Amino acid sequence: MSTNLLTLLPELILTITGILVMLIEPLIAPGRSRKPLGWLAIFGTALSGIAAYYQLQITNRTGALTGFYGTIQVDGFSVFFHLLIAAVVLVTLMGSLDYFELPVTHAGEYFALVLFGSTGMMFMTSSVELLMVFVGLEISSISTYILAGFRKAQATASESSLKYFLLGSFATAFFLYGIALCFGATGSTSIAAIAQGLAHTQTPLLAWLALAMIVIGLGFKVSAAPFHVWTPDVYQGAPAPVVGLMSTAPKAAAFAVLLRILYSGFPLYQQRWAVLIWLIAVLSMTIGNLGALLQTDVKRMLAYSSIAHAGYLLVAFTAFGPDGISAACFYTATYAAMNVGAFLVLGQISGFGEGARSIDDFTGMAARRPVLSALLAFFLLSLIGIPFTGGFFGKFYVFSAAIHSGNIWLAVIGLANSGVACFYYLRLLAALYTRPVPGESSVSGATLAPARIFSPAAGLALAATALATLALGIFPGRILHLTQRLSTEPATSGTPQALSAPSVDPR
Amino acid sequence: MNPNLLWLIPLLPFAGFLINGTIGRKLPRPAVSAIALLFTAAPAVLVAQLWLYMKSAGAPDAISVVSRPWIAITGFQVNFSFAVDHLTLIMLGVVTGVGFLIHVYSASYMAEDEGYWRFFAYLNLFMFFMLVLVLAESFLLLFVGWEGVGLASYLLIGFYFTKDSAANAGKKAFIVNRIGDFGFLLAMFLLIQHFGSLSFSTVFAHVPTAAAPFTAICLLLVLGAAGKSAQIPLYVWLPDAMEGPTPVSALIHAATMVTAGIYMVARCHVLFDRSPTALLVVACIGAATALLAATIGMVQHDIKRVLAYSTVSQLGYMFMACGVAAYSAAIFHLMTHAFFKALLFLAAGSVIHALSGEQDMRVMGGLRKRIPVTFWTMTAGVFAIAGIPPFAAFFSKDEILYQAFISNNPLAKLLWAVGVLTAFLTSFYMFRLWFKTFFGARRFDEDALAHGQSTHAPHTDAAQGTSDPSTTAEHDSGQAAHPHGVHESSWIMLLPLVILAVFSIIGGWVGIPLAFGGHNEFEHFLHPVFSTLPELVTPEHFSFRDPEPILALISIAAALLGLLAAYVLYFRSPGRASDLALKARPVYSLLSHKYWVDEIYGAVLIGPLLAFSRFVLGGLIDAGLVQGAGSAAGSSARGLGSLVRRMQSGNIRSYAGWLALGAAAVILFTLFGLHPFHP
Amino acid sequence: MVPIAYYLILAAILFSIGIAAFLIKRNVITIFMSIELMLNAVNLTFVAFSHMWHQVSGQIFVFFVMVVAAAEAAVGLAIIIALFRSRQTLNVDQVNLMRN
Amino acid sequence: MNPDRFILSLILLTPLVGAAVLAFIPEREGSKKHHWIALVFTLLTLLFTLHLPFYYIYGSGAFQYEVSLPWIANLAIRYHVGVDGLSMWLVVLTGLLAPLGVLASWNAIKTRTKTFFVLFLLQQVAMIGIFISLDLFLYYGFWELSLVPMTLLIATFGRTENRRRAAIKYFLYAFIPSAILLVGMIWLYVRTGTFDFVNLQALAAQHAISPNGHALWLCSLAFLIAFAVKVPIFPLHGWMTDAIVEAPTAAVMVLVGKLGLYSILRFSFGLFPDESRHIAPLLVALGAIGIVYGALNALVQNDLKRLASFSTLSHVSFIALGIFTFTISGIDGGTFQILNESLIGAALFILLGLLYERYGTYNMQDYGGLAARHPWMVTAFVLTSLAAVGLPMLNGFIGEFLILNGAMQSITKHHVLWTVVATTGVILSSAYMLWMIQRVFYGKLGVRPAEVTGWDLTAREHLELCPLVALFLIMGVASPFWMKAIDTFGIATADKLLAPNPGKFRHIEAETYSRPTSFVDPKLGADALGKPAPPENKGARY
Amino acid sequence: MQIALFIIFGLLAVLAALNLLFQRHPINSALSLVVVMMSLAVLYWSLGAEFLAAAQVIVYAGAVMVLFVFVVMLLNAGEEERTHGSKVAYIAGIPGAAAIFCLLAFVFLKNKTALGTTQLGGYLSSATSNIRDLSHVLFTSLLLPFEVTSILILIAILGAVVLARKEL
Repeated sequence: MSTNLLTLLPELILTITGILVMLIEPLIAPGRSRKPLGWLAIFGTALSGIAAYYQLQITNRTGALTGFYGTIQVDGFSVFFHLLIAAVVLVTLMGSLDYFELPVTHAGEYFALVLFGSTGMMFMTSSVELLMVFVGLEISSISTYILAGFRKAQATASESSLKYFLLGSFATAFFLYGIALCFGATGSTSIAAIAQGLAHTQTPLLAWLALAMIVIGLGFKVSAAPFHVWTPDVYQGAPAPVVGLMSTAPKAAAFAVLLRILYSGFPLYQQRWAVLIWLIAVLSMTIGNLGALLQTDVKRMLAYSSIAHAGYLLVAFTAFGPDGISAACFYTATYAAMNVGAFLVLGQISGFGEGARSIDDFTGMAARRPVLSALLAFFLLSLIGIPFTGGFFGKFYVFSAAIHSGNIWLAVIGLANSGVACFYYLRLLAALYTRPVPGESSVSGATLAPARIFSPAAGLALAATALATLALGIFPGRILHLTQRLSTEPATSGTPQALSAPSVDPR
Repeated sequence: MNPNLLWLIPLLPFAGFLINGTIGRKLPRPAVSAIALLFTAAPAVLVAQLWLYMKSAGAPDAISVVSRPWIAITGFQVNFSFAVDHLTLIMLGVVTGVGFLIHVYSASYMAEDEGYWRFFAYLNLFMFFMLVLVLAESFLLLFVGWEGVGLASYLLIGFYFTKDSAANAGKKAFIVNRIGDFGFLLAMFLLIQHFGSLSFSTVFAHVPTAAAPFTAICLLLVLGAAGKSAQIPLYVWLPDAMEGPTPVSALIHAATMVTAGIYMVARCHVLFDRSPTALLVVACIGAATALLAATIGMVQHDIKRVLAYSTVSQLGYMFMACGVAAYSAAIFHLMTHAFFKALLFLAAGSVIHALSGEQDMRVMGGLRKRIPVTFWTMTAGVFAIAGIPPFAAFFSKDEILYQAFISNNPLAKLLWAVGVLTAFLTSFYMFRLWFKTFFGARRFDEDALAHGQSTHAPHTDAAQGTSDPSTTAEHDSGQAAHPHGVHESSWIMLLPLVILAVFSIIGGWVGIPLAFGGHNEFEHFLHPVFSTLPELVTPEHFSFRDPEPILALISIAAALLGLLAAYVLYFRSPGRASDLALKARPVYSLLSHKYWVDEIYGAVLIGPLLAFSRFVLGGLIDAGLVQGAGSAAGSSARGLGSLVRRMQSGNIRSYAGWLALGAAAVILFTLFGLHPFHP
Repeated sequence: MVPIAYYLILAAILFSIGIAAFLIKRNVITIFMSIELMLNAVNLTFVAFSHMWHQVSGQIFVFFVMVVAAAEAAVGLAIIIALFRSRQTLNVDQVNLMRN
Repeated sequence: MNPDRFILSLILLTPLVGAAVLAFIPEREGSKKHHWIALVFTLLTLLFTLHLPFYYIYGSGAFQYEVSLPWIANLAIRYHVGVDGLSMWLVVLTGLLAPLGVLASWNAIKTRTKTFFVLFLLQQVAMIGIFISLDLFLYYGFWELSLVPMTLLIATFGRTENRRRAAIKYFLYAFIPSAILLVGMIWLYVRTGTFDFVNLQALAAQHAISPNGHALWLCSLAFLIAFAVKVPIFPLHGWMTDAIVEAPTAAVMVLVGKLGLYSILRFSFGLFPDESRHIAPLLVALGAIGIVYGALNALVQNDLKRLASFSTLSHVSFIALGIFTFTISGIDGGTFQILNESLIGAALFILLGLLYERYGTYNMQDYGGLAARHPWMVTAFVLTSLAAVGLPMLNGFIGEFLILNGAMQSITKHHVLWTVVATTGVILSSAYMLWMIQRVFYGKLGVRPAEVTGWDLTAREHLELCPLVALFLIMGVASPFWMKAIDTFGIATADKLLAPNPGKFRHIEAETYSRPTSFVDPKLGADALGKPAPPENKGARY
Repeated sequence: MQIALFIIFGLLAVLAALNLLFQRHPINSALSLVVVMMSLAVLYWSLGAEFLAAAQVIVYAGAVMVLFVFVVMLLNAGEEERTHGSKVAYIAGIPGAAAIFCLLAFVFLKNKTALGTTQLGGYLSSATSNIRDLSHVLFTSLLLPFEVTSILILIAILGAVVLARKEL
């Protein structure tokens, strides 16, 4: 297998699967279930995950692989995110197999869009060329714009989609501007070349400006304050499994990009962006947590919580060196596991019609859906950061990285924030387990999805996320080992090839 | 004699308590009383044996036993250890002897009571703790007994727990005693601090050479003693304690428990001798209490309350004796007091029994003929307490007054004067009681008594056990249970009376001072314990310049004066007393309201404390500050949260506005921000 | 002899007008247009830098931006149509079901 | 096979396995299946915990039954467990309270039994974990974990409509300071590269953790505040009343006191000896104030559970006062009192729960005159109250006595004043406890009892209370059995924190009371009781 | 020559952009945008990007804007109403935008000399175009993005179909 093909393997598999899904979709009669397509998509995703694992084995042996004239680089770092994205997509697909009820069509398109979108995310993580990053980002963004508006019957869905789209494009413009300025400052759009170019640039101001613009653009994608405003509205309107997906996988990819750009593109300006990220992290944690305090809509509350978690994650960025990267990667993984899990449960409990929306609707849920409630409680505990869950270890790791680099006060702010945060998680948690007030039934059975036994696939998905969350908390050793190994890679990524050499001089 | 038998002395009553306390309810009454009596008699026998041994020639001054440690930490250890010396021996004799007699008496007195088994269990429990108290060889073990008798007292005062006044009185007794214990505890901490031990032997051995805050320690101990022995300012619980059954009043609140304070002071005399200040305080408290209680006792109508105040007053005498370092006099009076006060209470109980529960002296009278045995025994007690020779208290009281007079206390003469005045008052109110109860016209309604209805006391109307037990509120309910005419008590009750009457007469003869030709054997007996005192007056040193005979004459005169006054006011012309009361209305009212001490305590201490707790602590601090801090933090977080919510207006354009502003801020910060590491 | 900086400032002006238009306009389609305006401003920047560095990669970037813009336009307009179907309005001020 | 190697892990795992088993057994209305299973597992745990005192080497102050395995190797996190004189009895205590808790819930918990017992067993796991963990990370794990089941128990089984609020309040109060505690722990880790308590303690003893006194000071505060909230120490008790009022009996039994106090003793004192000593005057003052504050508040409550909660505050303040005196007496007494307080609190709350089961109210004004109806219950109640007010020969006395004695012997500022203030607690505690007894049991039959017919203790209820009452007596008489283990910790801690002042206390050889002329060998009496008791006042240190 | 082009078309672009801002009918705005794009095309050309200039006219002004106009027509969008939506947009947004502009302008002017100038005549005087270089780079070093763009377009089609199709 040629190196080029090898570097593309997971993306390629996903793309092919997506195309297959689209091709087969018209062959299924309109009224029939689209589940086979789902299984196909699941199969493809699993395959791409295996491919990513294969890549990992290869890179373990040979070190980083570059392909396509140095536009993409497959190293531990990118493979880690490939695996993560593949896992998130897999779980999301499994969890949403039953999500689309029959009168609602487009299930086939849904699967295809998820597959294509994840291809874009994977490209984001593995590319070391900003153009490629941009294209990947657009692929993932556009597919999520569409997915956000998938429940067209709901007025909120199209609103959510529109908000996401307009503001996303707005932020993309900033990101793009940043790339342009970067190009202006260094004459290149390859990350490694940028790093070299910055060393002797004539116009450091331009580079700073570029840095700021890129942080703005990616800050929007990871929903860090003050670029978080879209998050609550979009998450609230979007279907629960999609929110699970888009609050984790594209974010993980965006974080990967941010890590790569900051650590290997702008290492020279580390002090400059560290302070910036410090501020953004504090702002995100605080705004996210405070905003969530008063929410009544569960998805909206979790949206604010995801803002806060972006803040926690950014804390890791401020820890220079491998520690920070390792911690950020680990946190991304744990966050993905627990958040996807939480949204999967929400999807299972409230169904496509989203009967249970507000916290009060969940009062006494434990009596009716004990397993789902227990799982949701577990994910919420992990989000709070209770020990022996991934959320705790992630938080622990992030903050120990921060303290290691001397950011004790950031850690104090962060952990105090996580204290505030537990209030709103607990409101939901306590609601789940409180006995409902007698005589005042919280949700009539009609608005809820029928309390069916969830499908094996969804059960598997839930079990997988729960186990992953638990395993990351109790035996984080393996993943830790991986992230620690990969943490040295972004800094050395990208051997400047074609792009760094001055292209043809017209004269 | 095997010293390990010492363990048995307190443990036997405890066994009785365990048996009666667990299965007593299921046992027949005779079995209950048999158990209780057996386990009280056995220690009495042991004590008698001990006494014989200790009196025998060549016996050690003290014997002791030590067990495994009770509390053992590095640097501090307390064992269970008992010791018997002559002081203890006297106390043991009093406790087991009087205790046994009162057990006997109770077997009949409480015969009709529903809580029979409970009563005897408690009594045995009391015996256990009291014996621990007197046998204890360390402050801590003494404290065990100290608290334990308080517990027993609490349980027995509140024996008729369905009655609020009884429950209140029990609670009050315990809490007031606890105030005393507070002092005792602090004193123990100071002792540990300066002596490293609480063992009597260790502490006392080092007292002469140690530099410790003896005054502080002693004053704290005095606080403890004042609580237990009902001295100013903590005497208030004892009169209320009369809510308990009469045998309890006799045993606990007259003969034994209340004297624990005196015993403790005597036991710690080595400490007190180092602190003249503390001694002075003790003497003043004693004298003041004696006088105060005697004045109140003059106007009480409840027969038991008169005796209660008289107890307080007599305890004041003993305190005063301790205060002038006349410890053996104090113990002497303690002993005689145990006899005659137990007698008085039991006789009063017999009177009450005769009148089916009536306690008010105003409705008694003329009982002399109806209950002759009770009358004669009571007479012995009254003469004894009044200090008429040759009854017991004459010698002991006289010894106290004499010691007060000759002591080097700066207030010696004043103390003596107060003592004599109190002697007069004591004589007066005791003969008042005597006349009002046994002489004069019959003031009770015999028919009503015969039908179980008292004209006076509404609480005797429901027979115990026949109606809902929870609504039955009886006062010495055993008495109301068998309504019949005025009658003499059974011989089971009278026998202890007679025995105690004999002791009330002859009990003082063991301490006849040299001045009256005696040998003061009592003091000799206690000499090993109080050996730090100056050598006893021996016949060689005796001289007739000694004021003792004159002082004795003065106190006899005071007693006779009291008898005369009572005779005039209550026998010759019974109306004159109330005329006098009307004339001196403010004084009378002050006395009959017990100087309003309870009310003052309520208004000055308890009321403000409760109000402070409720409004300042509960309202202001707990609800306001402690809870408020939490909710303030919560609501400020919510306030900030609602600010964040307001950012989220739902309008895309405003979102873009935030984005633009944020972008500007980020750019601005990146370009010009604080860069601590960057030039 | 036009300084590159002038081109850049022109681009900045257009970009800022784009932002302003996004903020001021109420019609969704016009807002979308203002995004296109911002993208065009970025494109101008790219071209200017491309000229400055004598590198075609900047121009290729612009080329890709055009493609992306076209794709975005397709999707964006579809979203707008969907929105119009459910709300019967194009005024963004009325698209605020979800807030706070 | 030597069970010492894995006994602690076994103790930790048994309730966990129990919880897992319960979680997979379907629940049926009215069935007592879950009760029985929980009882079996808790009894099993108790059985295992009893291994500890029997094979404990009492002379040694070192950690015993130690296991130390690598857990997360990358970060030097280990599975390190062990017990010493401080924690050994606490583990046994936790083992004992669990079956009693199950019994106390036998009738009180009728619905959602599965949830209840799973959470209850998890709570036990967390508590045992806290006591045996010697790795800071592991410890923190259990520390935070202990919040969760309790919160859910309160939220699910709370008594009034306020339950959700109370649960959240409890969690927030405990969690936020714990988050800051985590910062402190990570800081320690970053400074030293280890989470191992034993290593850290050794470093702390050599003042080798950090030269930055300021940072060390802040770090110690982070530790102390987190623990103090959990105890709770006086002004930080905002969560307590609501939580106690709401929580079901079995949960309240383990809610207050021991976790926080243990943690202060172990970690604050172990890792920050100098800083703890610095702040001791403040804590001594807060302890003394807390005693009086709790007692006075208890005095004016009408709700039985609120009263009990304030009395609990008063009691834990005693312990806080004792341990911060840094005297052997104070620390030994405080540690012993942790055991006592838990037992007494357990008995008290069980009894209140029984009253509630019968009459459905905690309002004292509705009660009255129950003594005639429930003689056994009133006996148990009075005994418990007496143990609580510190009547000698019952366990509470020894703890309080040693604590107050420690306060008097301490050399912290104003210690005499605080001792006096604290000792007034002795008066006040008897006041509110006896008043409570009077209002509930004495006097005329109250409103509720008049309407409802109650019954005296059943066999099961006897089974709950008898071990506790027996322990009150035994611990009150034979305290050295417990103290000999605790004392090793006391010596180690007090020594380090406070050098003995040889000038102040004189060394006194205890002597027997009997004169040499005595015809009895003074040892005879002691021999008869089995063991000679030579007074061992080796070097008076307080 | 170049400066004249810059001034004329730069001004035109700015004016058209402002017109977009101030016109209240979307059609007018769309047409203004077309003018901006046309002007930019000229500027691209003046900067030596002939291919882009052409693409700008064909793709942007031609295709994309036609789509816009089409949708405006389809939805029959009239003049926008004056609604009171957001104060934040004015209070925070406009100053933000102004600040962004000022900062950008500040940076560019500050680095004016370092950025240099366009060479007079530059590409204009050159006989050859840069299309060859462009395509070379596009199909070698930037081949992958080029290929991946197809996915993007696929998604766009898919999305348009999903979103715009009328539900049953």
